[in-house]
Order: sequence, then C-alpha cells, then structure tokens
Amino acid sequence: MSKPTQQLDQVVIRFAGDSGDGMQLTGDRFTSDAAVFGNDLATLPNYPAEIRAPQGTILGVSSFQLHIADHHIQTPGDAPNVLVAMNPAALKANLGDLPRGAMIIADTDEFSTRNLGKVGYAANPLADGSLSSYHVHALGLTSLTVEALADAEITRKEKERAKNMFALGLLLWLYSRPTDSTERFLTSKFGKKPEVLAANLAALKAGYNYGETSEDFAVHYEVAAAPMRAGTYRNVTGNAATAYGLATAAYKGGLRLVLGSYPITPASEILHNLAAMKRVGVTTVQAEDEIAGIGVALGASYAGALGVTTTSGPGLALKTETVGLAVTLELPLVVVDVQRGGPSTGLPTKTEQADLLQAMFGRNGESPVAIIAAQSPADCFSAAFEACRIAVTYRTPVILLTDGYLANGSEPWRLPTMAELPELVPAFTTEPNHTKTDGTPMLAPYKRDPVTLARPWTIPGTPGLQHRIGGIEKADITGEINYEPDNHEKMVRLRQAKVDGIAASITPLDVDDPDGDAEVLILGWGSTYGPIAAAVAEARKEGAKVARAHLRHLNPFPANTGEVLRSYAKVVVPEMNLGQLALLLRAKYLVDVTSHTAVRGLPFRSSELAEVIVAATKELSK
Amino acid sequence: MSKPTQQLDQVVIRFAGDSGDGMQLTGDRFTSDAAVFGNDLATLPNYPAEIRAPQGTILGVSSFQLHIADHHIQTPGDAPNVLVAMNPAALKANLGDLPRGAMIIADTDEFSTRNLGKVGYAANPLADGSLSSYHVHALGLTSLTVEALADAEITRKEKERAKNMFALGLLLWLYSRPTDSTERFLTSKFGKKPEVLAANLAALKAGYNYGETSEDFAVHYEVAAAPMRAGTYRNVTGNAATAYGLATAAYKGGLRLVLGSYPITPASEILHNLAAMKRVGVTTVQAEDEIAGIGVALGASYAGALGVTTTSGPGLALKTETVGLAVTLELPLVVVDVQRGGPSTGLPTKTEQADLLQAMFGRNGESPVAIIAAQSPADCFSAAFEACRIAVTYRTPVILLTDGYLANGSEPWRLPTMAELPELVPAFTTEPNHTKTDGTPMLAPYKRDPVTLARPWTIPGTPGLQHRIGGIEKADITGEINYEPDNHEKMVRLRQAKVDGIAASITPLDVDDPDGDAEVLILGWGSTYGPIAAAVAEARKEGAKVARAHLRHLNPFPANTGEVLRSYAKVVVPEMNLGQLALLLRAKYLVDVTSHTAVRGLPFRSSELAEVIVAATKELSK
Amino acid sequence: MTLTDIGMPHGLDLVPRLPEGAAPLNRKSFTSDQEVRWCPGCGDYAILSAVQSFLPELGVAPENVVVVSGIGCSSRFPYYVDTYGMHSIHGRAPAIATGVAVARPDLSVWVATGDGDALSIGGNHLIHAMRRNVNLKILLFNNEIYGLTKGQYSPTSPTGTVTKSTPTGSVDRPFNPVSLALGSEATFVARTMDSDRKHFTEVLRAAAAHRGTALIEILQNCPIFNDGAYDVLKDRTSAQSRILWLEAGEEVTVGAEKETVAVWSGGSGINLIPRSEAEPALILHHDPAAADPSQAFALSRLDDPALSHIAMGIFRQVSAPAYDDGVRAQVDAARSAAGPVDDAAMEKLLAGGDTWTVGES
Amino acid sequence: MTLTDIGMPHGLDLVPRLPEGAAPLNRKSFTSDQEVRWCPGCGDYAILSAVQSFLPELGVAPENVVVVSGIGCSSRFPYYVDTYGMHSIHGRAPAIATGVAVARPDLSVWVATGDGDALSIGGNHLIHAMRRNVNLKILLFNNEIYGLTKGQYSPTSPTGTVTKSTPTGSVDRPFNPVSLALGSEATFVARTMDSDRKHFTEVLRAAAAHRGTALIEILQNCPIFNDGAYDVLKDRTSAQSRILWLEAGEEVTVGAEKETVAVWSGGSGINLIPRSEAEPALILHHDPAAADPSQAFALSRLDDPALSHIAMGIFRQVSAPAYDDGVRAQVDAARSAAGPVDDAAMEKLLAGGDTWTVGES
Ligand SMILES: Cc1ncc(C[n+]2csc(CCOP(=O)(O)OP(=O)(O)O)c2C)c(N)n1
Ligand SMILES: Cc1ncc(C[n+]2csc(CCOP(=O)(O)OP(=O)(O)O)c2C)c(N)n1
Ligand code: SF4
Ligand code: SF4
Ligand SMILES: [Mg+2]
Ligand SMILES: [Mg+2]
Repeated sequence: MSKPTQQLDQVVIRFAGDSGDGMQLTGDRFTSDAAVFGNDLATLPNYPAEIRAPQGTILGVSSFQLHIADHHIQTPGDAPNVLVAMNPAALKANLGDLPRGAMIIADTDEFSTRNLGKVGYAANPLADGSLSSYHVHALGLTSLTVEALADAEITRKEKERAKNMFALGLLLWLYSRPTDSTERFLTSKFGKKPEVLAANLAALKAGYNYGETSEDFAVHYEVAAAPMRAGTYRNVTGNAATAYGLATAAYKGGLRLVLGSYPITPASEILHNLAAMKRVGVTTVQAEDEIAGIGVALGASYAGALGVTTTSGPGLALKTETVGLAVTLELPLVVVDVQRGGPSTGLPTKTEQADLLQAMFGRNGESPVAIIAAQSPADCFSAAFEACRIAVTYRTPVILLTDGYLANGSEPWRLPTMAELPELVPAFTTEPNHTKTDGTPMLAPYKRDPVTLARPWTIPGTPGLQHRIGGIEKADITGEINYEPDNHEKMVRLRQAKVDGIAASITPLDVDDPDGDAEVLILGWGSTYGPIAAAVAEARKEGAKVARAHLRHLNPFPANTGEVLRSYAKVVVPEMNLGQLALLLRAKYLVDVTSHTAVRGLPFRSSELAEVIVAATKELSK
Repeated sequence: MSKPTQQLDQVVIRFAGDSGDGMQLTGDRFTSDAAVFGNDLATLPNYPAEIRAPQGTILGVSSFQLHIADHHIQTPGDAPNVLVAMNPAALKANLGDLPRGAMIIADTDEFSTRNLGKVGYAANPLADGSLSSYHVHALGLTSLTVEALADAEITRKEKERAKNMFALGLLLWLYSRPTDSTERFLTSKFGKKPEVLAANLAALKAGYNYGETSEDFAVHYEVAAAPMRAGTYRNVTGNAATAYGLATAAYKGGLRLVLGSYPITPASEILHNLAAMKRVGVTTVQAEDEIAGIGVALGASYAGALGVTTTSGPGLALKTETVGLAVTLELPLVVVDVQRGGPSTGLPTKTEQADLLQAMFGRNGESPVAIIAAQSPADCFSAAFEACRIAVTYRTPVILLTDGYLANGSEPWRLPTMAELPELVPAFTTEPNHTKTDGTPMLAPYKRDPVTLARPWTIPGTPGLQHRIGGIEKADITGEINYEPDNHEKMVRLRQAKVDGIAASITPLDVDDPDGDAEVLILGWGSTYGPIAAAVAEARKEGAKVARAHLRHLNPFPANTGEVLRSYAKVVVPEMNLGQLALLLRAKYLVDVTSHTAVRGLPFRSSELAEVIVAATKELSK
Repeated sequence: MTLTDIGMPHGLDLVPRLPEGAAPLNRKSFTSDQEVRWCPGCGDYAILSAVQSFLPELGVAPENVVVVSGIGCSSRFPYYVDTYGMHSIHGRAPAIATGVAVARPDLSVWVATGDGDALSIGGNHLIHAMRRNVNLKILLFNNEIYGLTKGQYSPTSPTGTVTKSTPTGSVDRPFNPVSLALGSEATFVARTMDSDRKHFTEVLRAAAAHRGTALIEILQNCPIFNDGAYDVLKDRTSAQSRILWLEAGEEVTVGAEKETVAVWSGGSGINLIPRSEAEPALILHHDPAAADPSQAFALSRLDDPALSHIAMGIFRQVSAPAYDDGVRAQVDAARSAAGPVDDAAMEKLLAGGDTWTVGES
Repeated sequence: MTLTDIGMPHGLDLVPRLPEGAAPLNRKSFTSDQEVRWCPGCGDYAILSAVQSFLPELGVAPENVVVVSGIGCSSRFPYYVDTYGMHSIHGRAPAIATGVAVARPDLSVWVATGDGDALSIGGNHLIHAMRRNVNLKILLFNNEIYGLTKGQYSPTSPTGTVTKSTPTGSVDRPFNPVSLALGSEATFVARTMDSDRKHFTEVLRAAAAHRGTALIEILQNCPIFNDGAYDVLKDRTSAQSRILWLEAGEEVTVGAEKETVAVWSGGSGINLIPRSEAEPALILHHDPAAADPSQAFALSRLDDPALSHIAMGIFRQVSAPAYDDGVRAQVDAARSAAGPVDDAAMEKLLAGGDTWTVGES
C-alpha cells in the first residue's frame, strides 16, 4: 500500500558528495527520468576545479542541482528544497544555500569523528540540534547499501560504491518516479560487468523500497509534467548541443566538418562529442596545442570543409593570431569559446562571461569578426548553427561564446527536423568571376558579392582557378600583395563593412514588454538569459514594470539595438564580468546603461537579480 | 669663390632610390649632420615591406625624408621641397607627393629605356617636359661617381655603389654643410677596407665639389640652427630611445634588465640595441618565439630582474596568455608593442595605431594592465621609463605602445642626466609582512600596499619567505589557490582597482588652449602628436580657435580626462585606426567625440589634419 | 608521365592523375604570373626553379597541388608556383597544411618553410607533423639565418654567430634538423642543396613517392645576411672531401676515390677512417629503409659546424601509416557501418538515447 | 652535506651552499604546508616524496631552490615543495624557468611537467631549452595521458589508445621522449620510474650534478585514466626480462642473469640476443659520456609500445657550455671591460656617437 502523494509545482534538488561518490551520474539519471516524464527542467553541475581533492574535504565536494517543474522554468533554481549530503563536507559546503525548512538527506555512516574533523565540525551537526530549522533525514546510506548487497559477489568497496544508486532510488520514490529508465541505462552501461550491474540494480531498488517502507518518510511528492510545445524532446547539455549544432550545419551545407581542437575545461566535451560523430562524417583532430587546433581548422576551411575549433578563454588567447589570419583570408571559420573564470588559469570549472571583449578586440590591427552567444544549454544548438551560417555566408571567422554554466548544464531540447532548418550555401566558385584588361577570364579572389561583401570561396582542386592568398594586405579585387596606402585604407574599411553588414541578415532585437509601459529595460546576453527571465518574472509579480531583451548577436548588434536602448528611461545590463557588454553599448550608442555585475564563478541567482530590478524601477519612479 | 647663399627657415628633403642604393644610410648621415649643426629635425624612413623587390621596380623603392628647420618642428613634413630620385621608380613613386616648384635631382644614368619600361614610363619624364612645373636637376650621378673614382682599385660595381655618397656630398653642399662629420663616420665604418673607404670619401668630395663648380647649381642654401633648450643633444630613433629608456629605468632601480624577445619588424632594433648594451649589465635572450620571449621576461621578473619583452602586433597576439598570467601573478613586466599595419601580417614596415584595443582587452577574463604610449621618437625614452616605473611600483604588466613611424623616425634628443631622473624603488620584501593566527610571522604574498594596492615583490633567495604563486585564482592576502565565489569577486575587483589607481600617480591631462576660448578640442595619443601639433598650429594661423591635448596614459586615463572632454563643445580624436581611443572615451565618459581616422600605413599629413580642424571649428560656429 | 613512372606507388594515392593523353605539363604550368622577389643571387631562386621543373613529373594537375608556407623570405615560395597556395603566419604552416591534408585526400600538399619558421617559432608543429606522419612534403630552406627580418641568428646558426642580435656571438648550440627529425619519429628525412639541381630533384622524387611526412632540409645560401655559409660544400674539390653522398645499399664513403669510409665505432658513433684501415665487412652500408633509425641518426651526427663532413641524401625512408589516412579510415569505417548520411541519420544522431514526445495539446 | 659529497662539481656552481655546521636539512625542510591533492594511488605521490627526500642532499637552502611548472596534475608539484615556486601556464614552464636561470645564477632551478605539458603544447620550449642547455632540471611525469583534463590521449600514448577524444583509438604514433631529447641536442637525458625510489634518487643526484639541462623522464602511473600503463615494468619478474638498466661502463644487458645482451647490428640498430650467441667483444658497453649521442639514441629505440624492452637510467650525460653561463659570461666580460656602471657610464651610453651642445641662451 502506497504512502500518500502530495502535488508540487516544482522542486529543486541538490545531490552533493565527494568527487568519487558519483553525484554527477546520479544527477544526470534523475534529470533523464524527469525529462522523459515530461517536466521542464534545468540543471547546474558544480564540480571541483581540476584535480581530485583529498577525500572528505570541502574542496573535494561535487554537486549536481536540478530544478524540475510542471511549468516553464528558466534556471536551475536559487536555493535547493532538498539536499542529499553524502558526507559532512557536502553538508557544510552546501548548507548556506538552503532555505529554512529545506529537506536534508544525509548519510550518517560518513559522519564519523574523523570525517567531521576534516571539515572542522567539532560536533556532529546531525546530532547537535544545529539543523533544527531543516527537515533532516539521517540514514545509514552506506550501510543500508552494503546490507542490501550482502549476497553480491563483489568486494565491500564495490558495494559501498553503489550507495549513489541507493540514494537515487530513494529520491525516485520520493518524487514518484519509476526506476525503469535508470534500470535500462545501468544495463547498457554495465552490460559487460554482470556483478556490478546486479549490485547497482539491487541498490537502486533497495533505495526505492526504503522510501516505500521506512517510517522516516511519511509522504511522497509528485511534480506533474509541464506543458510543452508539441514535438520530440531529449535532455541535452550545452556542450552536446553545440556539437550537434556544428555537425548539423555542416550537413545542411553539404560540407565536411573538421574540428581542430586541444582539450581544455570546460570545452573538452565538444571535442569528445564530435569525436563520436564519425558516422556522419565528422573529422576531429586533437592537435598539439590551441594554435595548431585553429590552424587545422583554417586549413580545412581553405580546402573546402567547415573548419571549427573549440576552446576556453586561455586557449582563445593563443588562437588570436590565427583568427587574425582568417580575417584577412576571409574564409569561413567557427571558433567556440566556452568561457570560464579568468584571468589566466583562473577558475577552470566555473562560469563567467568575461571573454566578450577578448573576442571583440583580441587581435592586432583592425580585425573584425562576428560574435554570437548562446543563451541556454539547448540554445547552443541554434547558436552554433547560426555561427556556421554567418561564417559560410560571409566568409568570416565567427566566435561563438558559451560558458561553463551552459556547457555542463542541461535542459529539455525539442529536436529539430532537418527539414525545418535553413539550408547553408557554400557556393564554391567554379568559374572565373572577372576579366583581365585583355579580356581573358580570371579569378579575382577578392571581388566581393555586392550584397554580403563576401569574397568567393574557391577551393583547391578547382581547375583553372589556382591562386595564392596570405596574411599580408591584399589588393582589392585581385587579392595580390599590396602595400599601397589607399588600398589598405579601403580594405580595412571593407572588412569592417562586411562584418557590420551581417546585421542585415539577423533578426531585430526582440523586446519582452507585455504591457508596453515599462520604463526600465533589462538587457542581457549569453547564459544570463534564464536567470534574467526568471528575475523579470519575479519582479513583475511584485508589480515592477520592466521590459526585457536578450542579445544573441554581439557583433554586429541587431540593427534596432540603439532604438530599443533609447526607448527606455533606464537600461540595466546584468553581466558576469565587470561590464563588457555595457562598455560596447555605451561606446556605440552613447546610452548611459547601468551595469549590474557579479564575478563569482556562478550564475546569477534570479532572486538577487529580481531585487536589483525592483530597485531600479523604484529608483526611476522616485 | 663660393656661390651665393640663400637663407631658408626650413626644408624637407626626400632621398629615394632602389633598396640597394643606400638611401637609408644617406638620409641618416644628412640627419646627423643637420643635428650636429643644431637644426631641429624630424625624419621619416619608408622602406619596402620585408623582401627585396626586383631592382628598379616601384615596390623596391626605399626612401628617407627629413625635415630640418631653424625653429621647433613636429613632423617630417608633408611634402618634400627636394626629391633626390636615384632611378625612374623613385621618381614615379614619389612625384605625387611633391608640390609644384619643388626641386628634383635625378640620376640620368638610370633613366634607360629598360628602367623606364619597368615602371611603365613610355617616355623619359626628364626629357619630355612633363616635369616642367618642377625645378629639375638631371645629372649623371652614376657616371660622375665612376669618373671621380677612375683611379680607385675597386670594381666598377663597387664604384657605382658609391653614388649615394656623391649625392650626399652634393646635398651637403647645397645646404652649406661641412662634410667632415660624414668623413669621420665613413672612416670608422670602412676602416678595415681602405679601398672602399677611399672611394666613398672621394665620391663624397666629388659630389660636394660638383655643387660648387657645376653651372647647374647657382645658389646654395642655409637653414640656421634652431633655438633649443640648453643641454647636450643627439639624434635618436624611437627604437633606440626605447632601448635607452628601458636600460636607464633598470639602472635607476638597481635592477638587472632582462629582455626576452623574438625578432619582428619594426621592433627588432630594440633587441639589437639592447643586445649591444651588455656593458651596463643588460641581458638579452633571443627566444624561440614570442611566447618564450615573454616567458623569459616573466621568469626574470619573478627572479628579481626587470623583465621586458618587445614585439609588434602579431607578436603581442601570441603573448596575451602570458600577459594574463602576469596579471594574476602581479609581477612587474614591460611589454613593448611597436605597432604596424594590420590585421594579420598586414603591412609590416608601415605604421598604424590599431593595437590599442588589443592591448586593453586582448586577454581572457577581466585582466587589466596599464597602457602607455610614446609620442615622438625621443619621447620613447620617457615613455619606456614611465612604463618601467609603473610596472615596478604597481607590480603589474605595462604595455608600451609605440609604432613604426616612431620606431624608425628620429629627432634631436636632449640627453637627460641620471641625476634628473626619478628613482625606481623595487622594495623587495626581506621580512614577513603578516602574522598567522597563532602569532608566528609569515609572508602574505597577496597582502597589498594600502596606497598602491601593489603586492610584495618577494624574490627567490630570500630566506624564510618561500611561497608558491600561479595562474589559478588566489586567495586575498595569502595567495593560496582559492575557488570561492566571494574571493574571486574580490580579487577581480582588487586587480581592477589597482590598475585604476595608477591614475593617482600620473600627471593630469594638460590642455594647450592658449587663449582659453577654444570650443573644439583635438585629442590624440601616440605618434600623432607631431602631426596634430603642427596641424593645430596651422589651423590657429588660419584663425581657428582650437585646443589640443595628448594622452600618454591610455589605461588608466588621467583623472581629469572626463572633465577636460566635457569642457569643450566638440572633441575631435584623430587616430590611425578606425577609432579605438574614441571608443574607449565614449564608453567611459559618454561624450560624443568625433573620430577622424585614416588607416593608410602612413602618419597623418598635418595639412590634411589642419583642414579637418578648421572645418570642425567652422561647423561648430555655424 | 604517370605515377609509376617515377616509382611513386603511394605518395600520391588518392590524388587524381592527369588522364592518359592529356597535354603534358611543363615548368611553365607551375609558374605563376607573380614577379619573383628575392635578392639577386639568393639560393631560393634555384630551389624554386628545381621544384617548378620537378612538379610536372607528378602527373598531377596544378589545381590539385597546394603549397602552404609560413613567414620568411623562403615562405614567399607559394606566390611563385601556379598552384593553390597560402602564405600563412609565422611557424604555423605544418598545422594549417595538416588541416588541408586531413580534409582533402585528393590534394598533393607541400609546405615551404625556413630554418626560423620551421625550427624556431614553428618547432612544435613541425615535430608533431613528423610524429603523426601527415601526408606533407616539407621543404625546409636552411640558410642558418633569419633573412626576412634582416639577419638575426637562427636555431641552425653555429655557436658564435655574430649578428645584430648577437653582437658578441650566439651562445646556444644549433639544432641539427636531420637529428631532430629522426628524434621526432620522421619517416622520411633528407638533406640536399639549393645549387645541386640533380640531387635535389632525386630527393624531391623520392619525397613525392613517400606516403606520410617527408622532410627535406635544403642548404640554402643567403648572399645578403649569411653569404657563403655552405661555400665549402659548393666548391667541387672541397666538397669531395666533405660530403658523404648517401645511397641506399651502398657503402657510406667520402672522397674522390671513396677513400674514406664510415664504420661503426662502439660508443662513439660513426667514425670516418681510411679505407685501408677498415675491415671491409665493417664498412657501413646505407639503409634508409631500416626500421630502426639509429644508423640514420648516427649519420646525421657526422655533421659539424665547420662542415668538415656532412652526409647528404635520404637518411630515412620507411613506410608507416599516415595520420590523415588513419583519420579518414576511421571516419569511412564509421560511415559505411552506419549507412548513408541523410536527414533520418542526422535526426537519429540528434535524438541520442532517451527522448520523449509531447503531442499537440 | 656538500656538493662534492654527491659528486656535483658543476651542477650547483654559483648556488650558495649551506655553511659548514648549519642545521642539516631534511625532507621536512622541503615539505610545504599545502595539502597534497592528487587522486589516491597516483604515482605523483611517490615522485614528490622521492624529490623531497633527495633535495636536502644538495646542501642548498630551500630559498635558493625554484620549481616552475606548467599545467596538469603533475604541474601541481611546486605547491607541495617548500621552495620558491611558480605554477605557470600550460607548456610554458621551460621558457619561464629559462628567464629565472638567466637572471639568477645563484638559484637551483627545477621544472615539473607532464607528457602533455612538455611534449604537446610545450614541445617547442622543451626542445629549445635542451638545445640551449640551460641550467634546468626537468622532471617529466609521463603517464601517457592528460590527467587533469580527465583522460584524453597524449603525445606519448601508444597508437590505438582509446580515450574520450579518440573513441575509436588514436591514430598517431607516440614520441619517445628520450629519442626526442637526444635529437634536440640534450646533454643529459635519463629515464626512471615513479615507484623505484632508489633508482630515481640516483638519477636525481646525477641530474643535479649536471651543468646544463637535465631531462628526466619519469614513468608515472595514473590510476584513474591510464591505470597500469607500466605494470609490466613494476612486476618484479616481468620487469627483469624487459628493463635494461643502463650503467656507465657496464655491459648493456637484460634478464635475471643478464642473459640477454645488446649488440650493434649494422643498419638495424641495437639487437638483443642471447649472451651465448654474442661475440663478447661486440656486447655494447654503456657510455653516457660519449660525445656522440648515437649509441644512446639507439638504446632509446629498444623501447616499444608493448614495453617488451625498455632501457632505464642515464642515456646521456656530457659536458657542454650552458646557455645561461654563456649569456652571463658575455655580460660580465663587457662589464668588466667597460668599468663600473655608474651615472657617468649610463650617460655615456645614452650619448652614443654624435652629440652637440646648446648653451644657455
Ligand atoms: C608572429 C611573428 N613573429 C615574428 C615575425 C617576424 N619574422 C618574419 S620571418 C622571421 C624569420 C625568418 O627566418 P626563416 O624562417 O629562416 O626564413 P628566411 O627569411 O631566412 O628564408 C621572423 C622572425 C612574424 N612575421 N610573425
Ligand atoms: C592554454 C591551455 N590549454 C589547455 C589547457 C587544459 N589542460 C590543462 S592540463 C592539460 C594536459 C595535462 O596533461 P599532462 O601534462 O600530461 O599532465 P597530467 O595531468 O597528466 O599530469 C590540458 C590539456 C590549459 N590549462 N591551458
Ligand atoms: S635576405 Fe637572404 S634569404 Fe632573403 S631573399 Fe635576400 S638573399 Fe634570399
Ligand atoms: S588524474 Fe591521474 S595523474 Fe591526475 S592526480 Fe589523478 S591519478 Fe594522478
Ligand atoms: Mg632562414
Ligand atoms: Mg600526463
């Protein structure tokens, strides 16, 4: 006989444990189950920077937060309603984020004096009453797991390792989810190790049954499916979506995708994902460094493939000279920068938006490139596709900015059909496009399309169109080396005009101003999309009149940007940097935008942002 | 009996010939003689990009322009009064710059049908009357030289090669200069090759005598010495002055200068100059690439030397990741970028100012550095010195921007005495600066000076202060690795505040507004100093009310910059880029500055600028 | 002329060959309309001419040849060859050319580079290209100087070289490009000279026939900044006593009468001794195809800064899988296992594992 | 303990030694207060411990030791050693350390780096440091994987290595770090193992005694991403038939009874054959001090991906001028020729050649 079920409209759960406790996997599985169930969701993995820290320490804590809801949501949530703490370090590191009344499920087996000492707990917080404002479920997760596996033919250590499945089972019960999709997952993962599979399945079931039978849990909950646009969905991380977007764009352009890349956190998974797409013709080269990575990509583009390179901030710094070459060569090239905390090595596993100005200006000379940014994990697909479109159409390097938050976070993604996606047209030159003064036909490699100002993409192997290009200034039309003052001036301005002209092909900035009477505009870019949207919704609930817009194209800006900015009395630009977009807007439009910045390696909390927004509207009405 | 002498207040002479004709040397020698004579002067060498072009072609033309005057001048002049054209290519390439009435001295021997054909002259311009609006002296420079050397025991080719000395001799006569300092120069240069020396001396004398005796030249000229501040002077190029400034700053700081550099046009001469300064303890390392160059410099700074690296735009692009490391390490480091035409390889021997935004933003993350720019060849000394002062005082990388025009141009330099230069105080830590909670003294490597916010410079070898630093975010005070959100936020803002705080130590922006009633301000930076000053003077002569200011510090700006900008109705910012300083000013001060830009690989002509200025004042008074 | 004519069974696999009966190519077919811009007397002219004369032998149309270079005097090379070409940035040509080779099996890809470009700033890309064995033919113009930037010493300049950047002489020891290549797992390594058209052409022929990376070090004279660096090798008599011409299967000897022979001498590498003193059985025979590169390496060590001896020819030429072939094979295998890449295949890819469907509501 | 005690006549020249009678240093003297953060079982622990235990032998105070690293698990090394240290950026440690060495002859400079850090992104700086022979002791932790970025293949991973970035196996052939070093003119090259403290310490001792660059390749186990890569060398019995322990002056052999010996076999490098079949006079004797590195190179080629044989120990140890010594000598010579650097000297420098004087007017 089942326990009673209580309906919730949303819940935020955080799994936290030692790096070795498998929290990312646990979170991923719960996410999948919620996704398949039809919740809207958003996730926020948070793992230690780089190296494995000593077991049981704060530095070693790895966590995974997910937000599931029966309605459309934008963020992984500010404050968890449930914390699963696999050890004292996990409790200590995360307690500060919990609102009063939150549920804590803790593994008492790990709260030994030694482990408590490691994180500076003088007394056991599970026992000393200090958690009285929370709803604590203290249980021996480890020992319960080991007991459940008493008969399994594996070592005690291996049994203990299954405790994350016990925890997952318990949580699945708690939120009224079936275990079968996780069972299928485990079966395919551990198919070759039957004892391990059996143990994991048993632990999962045991956790589920524990919820059902233990008196510690009186009710369980249900979060209904969210209404979503019709279609087939999957859950996707930003890095995976980026990889899919690149591969799909190449497919739609009839181009071979060639990725040249060097591993770097948090971008490596794009390489990993693309390396696993050979069956659709994707080629990946793990290069000796970032410079070689972009070199390979540029060489591939020159040869008629869609050349792509992926990296994070320090890697982009190394690639800049080659991006400059691509600017002069005017070849398609996509550079993905998954931004992380900086400067220098900085905070490799944390998120930040502080590479915008590097993308914009980090090259010698006047060296314009197109820049676009993705706004949510699933949106990385469209952003990557759009980056490829611009690169191919305009023969230009495009820098796509995502960040650590998008890269590892996930959300439901409505799968596009190939038919609904636009075509990409490489339009390789096959014939001479110009005539010499003596009337013979010739290729003029820098004769431009009158609309896009793109030059021809003329690839090796095309008979009769042999030509040479390079990084020295080129003569207008002929592309020959040219050192003349007037030609240089002309070419510098032409390259700029070409990139500026991309604005003609992008959708205008769309403003969300439901009543049309807002005086404050909140303008963001990139991964702050979710937090800003949530914050604006919150602020509106509190009565604030506020409009919202989000920039996908950072260079060039949509043509109506200035107009939008000028139609509000106050423009607030929240950024996870010291005000980089604000600087560009101020310089270009001379509008006194207000920066709201935080550089904490973490996404904005929407509740904090909502306060900022409300304050901004109030200030104005003063 | 001498010919009559006519007084001139100034003259602009351009020597032009094939790359192999020795025009740079000829120009240099005339410059030296003029300098020693006491003229004020400014020079503009202009040589072909990179490789030697085929003899006799336009691409192979090398020229050297110098402006000498009996009063203070700012630029090498817009238009030559005298063109020495060693061949048809030199004539053709330079004729467009000559005002009517200018003197042309051409070597008829080189105006053969073959040579004329190479540059597309159907007829000989010396003979077809097309030069009738100029004052042409056509003479057989080559044959006259060979004749003069009839007895010399060298090959005909070697004799021909002395024709530049014949030309120099003639010009020295024409401007009433003695030949003895050039004779001394030749003696020291060719001391080991007596036949070559004899030939060069003979050619020089022959040229001189030709002027004296030939009927072709009726008068000669004299440009009197210019009044200058008392002191000892020399002529100096920007690259040499930069090298001196760096070496002198190290000396004043009691530091060893260590340069890590990789050759690149137009910065290589700084390496060459410093490599020749071993006698004052300068160490130079020609590294395997730009990244190693800055790595060596940073390692040296870490070890307690003054680490410097020198490069041009493409090299700066490669160094950015390491600059970012230096930002986090907070160590002194000077990066000299001798800007050239870009993007990419661009125009390697031409000048441009298009690396300002790269210097400012070309790194991942929030990564502020100090930026300063030199304004004239001799000023490179002071700018380099100032860069070192900031680097050492604030423990920060400083990017010093010069450019191709400053690098190769020259002007008289009043030699500073060591006593008049400020001291540089490295103030190495020798003692613990902090106490642990238990009271034991310790080094806190990121505990800052309360005024400058500089952290201690604690060098290896100091007993008891061993510590580790790196590129991962550091904890405030202790400098240990730290991934915490609040600490990151604090450190990002501290680093920014430190660099912003440099403004407290720099002189306010000085405005030249003689009558105090100007409504238009011309604001420049870097090497446009001379052309702008000359243009403003010209505009004022035409009655324009105009103020002028020039920024040496580009980051941070002097504290009064905003105030200055706001006190003029119109601010015009001339730049050799697409408006990079203008962008920074607009963003920071929200002032609608007007960009006047040219990207031609050449310095502004002051006459053109003067027109722009006059137009701006008129527009305003409309 | 076809592939097999020049004994080129694999070097140009997958590159389309001119059809039988096509108009024969000649040197002009590979000469661009650009004026050549090197200093008078520069060794680069001879190199250009040798290559332009050789390329027709490939039997490959000019449009199927790509030349990528870095920056330097030597790196101007692509402008003068009427193929597809890219004059890229300093040191990066091997990386860019790797991208071309990976993307396009149907192109013959060449790299033109200098001692500064390849061994100073570009050292890493060069050694990795050789390790990977990418299908690239690399022409390394070694003039032991930075020509383009007007004469600084390079990583191949002998210790003590006086230049503007080393007024009291360079301190560091030079690389031996052949040793470095062999230490980097190169499968084809040769050395030749700008002025020896015949030998150069033979080496080019073998390089073109090679599948994988072929590194050709070309001793090149820079009359402006390092004139005469190789004069002793160009003067016929002095050359005879200095150059060991490597020939597969032949004894390794030097001298007009091959009177000095190479023998292995225990721990101290290869010694050169009078033939009269050598036990005939111990005289080294050159075997570029030896799986183990040790003897080739030892031969590279005969070289010294004074050029008292130097080996020329093909040091190593062994067959090993080429990187780009391997990369392609993996993609091809995956593709042919998975079937055609069509809309359905792409949609299946995007769907991944777990999906759910929401109906019209 | 003093320099001569460990036979270190030049390695630490110019570095101040602890005064006679100073309190002796011990392992703790080189242990920092930072918590060590590697995975349980990582080979890096043993390396750290061996180095910390060895450093006191130098007789150099901790403040005169500098450790520079790049990025990688291995590059966390400096944090744990209580000397001066810099955890720099990926691949650049040799360049930065060169700056330290050039600026400061009184420091003992060490580099800690991984196979990715040193041989992938940092390859160029590494080979140039070795060519120049800078006074650096380079500890190359070779775990044949990128540990820190969670397990991509590295330039030392055997062909076919399956990782996240090479799901169907890597295609490229690995570098042999010892061959690469010898091809780069390295003057000191050794190979040892994380788990063999005794041998490791001997190698450290010799490296410290060496003037110039010493490259030590340390085979290191990464239990998380490449566990057991060297198991066959760690298991005592299997190791005996695989490892050739190189000892100066000794025969090169392998096997419990040294029953397999190394002989030079003409063009095909070194062969390993049963002692019974070897002519005793032809059995190789190891000579790390040989001027010619060819035999050392040949020994490095015995290594194969299957580790059926591998040589361990000091391959090469020859004396050659160190770069930083040479740079300093030039500066010192110029300085002592020119006299003291005072205001007058600086003013003379600035004045250069032609000057003129303008009086008060
Ligand atoms: C990033 C960068 N750094 C430096 C340079 C300057 N540079 C151009 S070519 C060159 C060296 C050329 O030497 P080498 O490769 O030997 O060619 P050579 O001119 O001798 O044929 C240098 C240092 C550059 N163009 N780009
Ligand atoms: C410029 C840059 N590129 C890439 C990275 C990411 N990264 C850090 S360490 C590493 C490889 C580490 O491998 P290795 O040197 O073998 O060290 P290990 O972790 O195996 O000890 C990579 C690719 C980085 N930090 N910086
Ligand atoms: S500088 Fe030397 S290498 Fe360059 S073109 Fe002239 S002669 Fe040739
Ligand atoms: S990942 Fe491997 S190399 Fe890195 S700390 Fe863990 S075990 Fe060691
Ligand atoms: Mg060269
Ligand atoms: Mg490794």
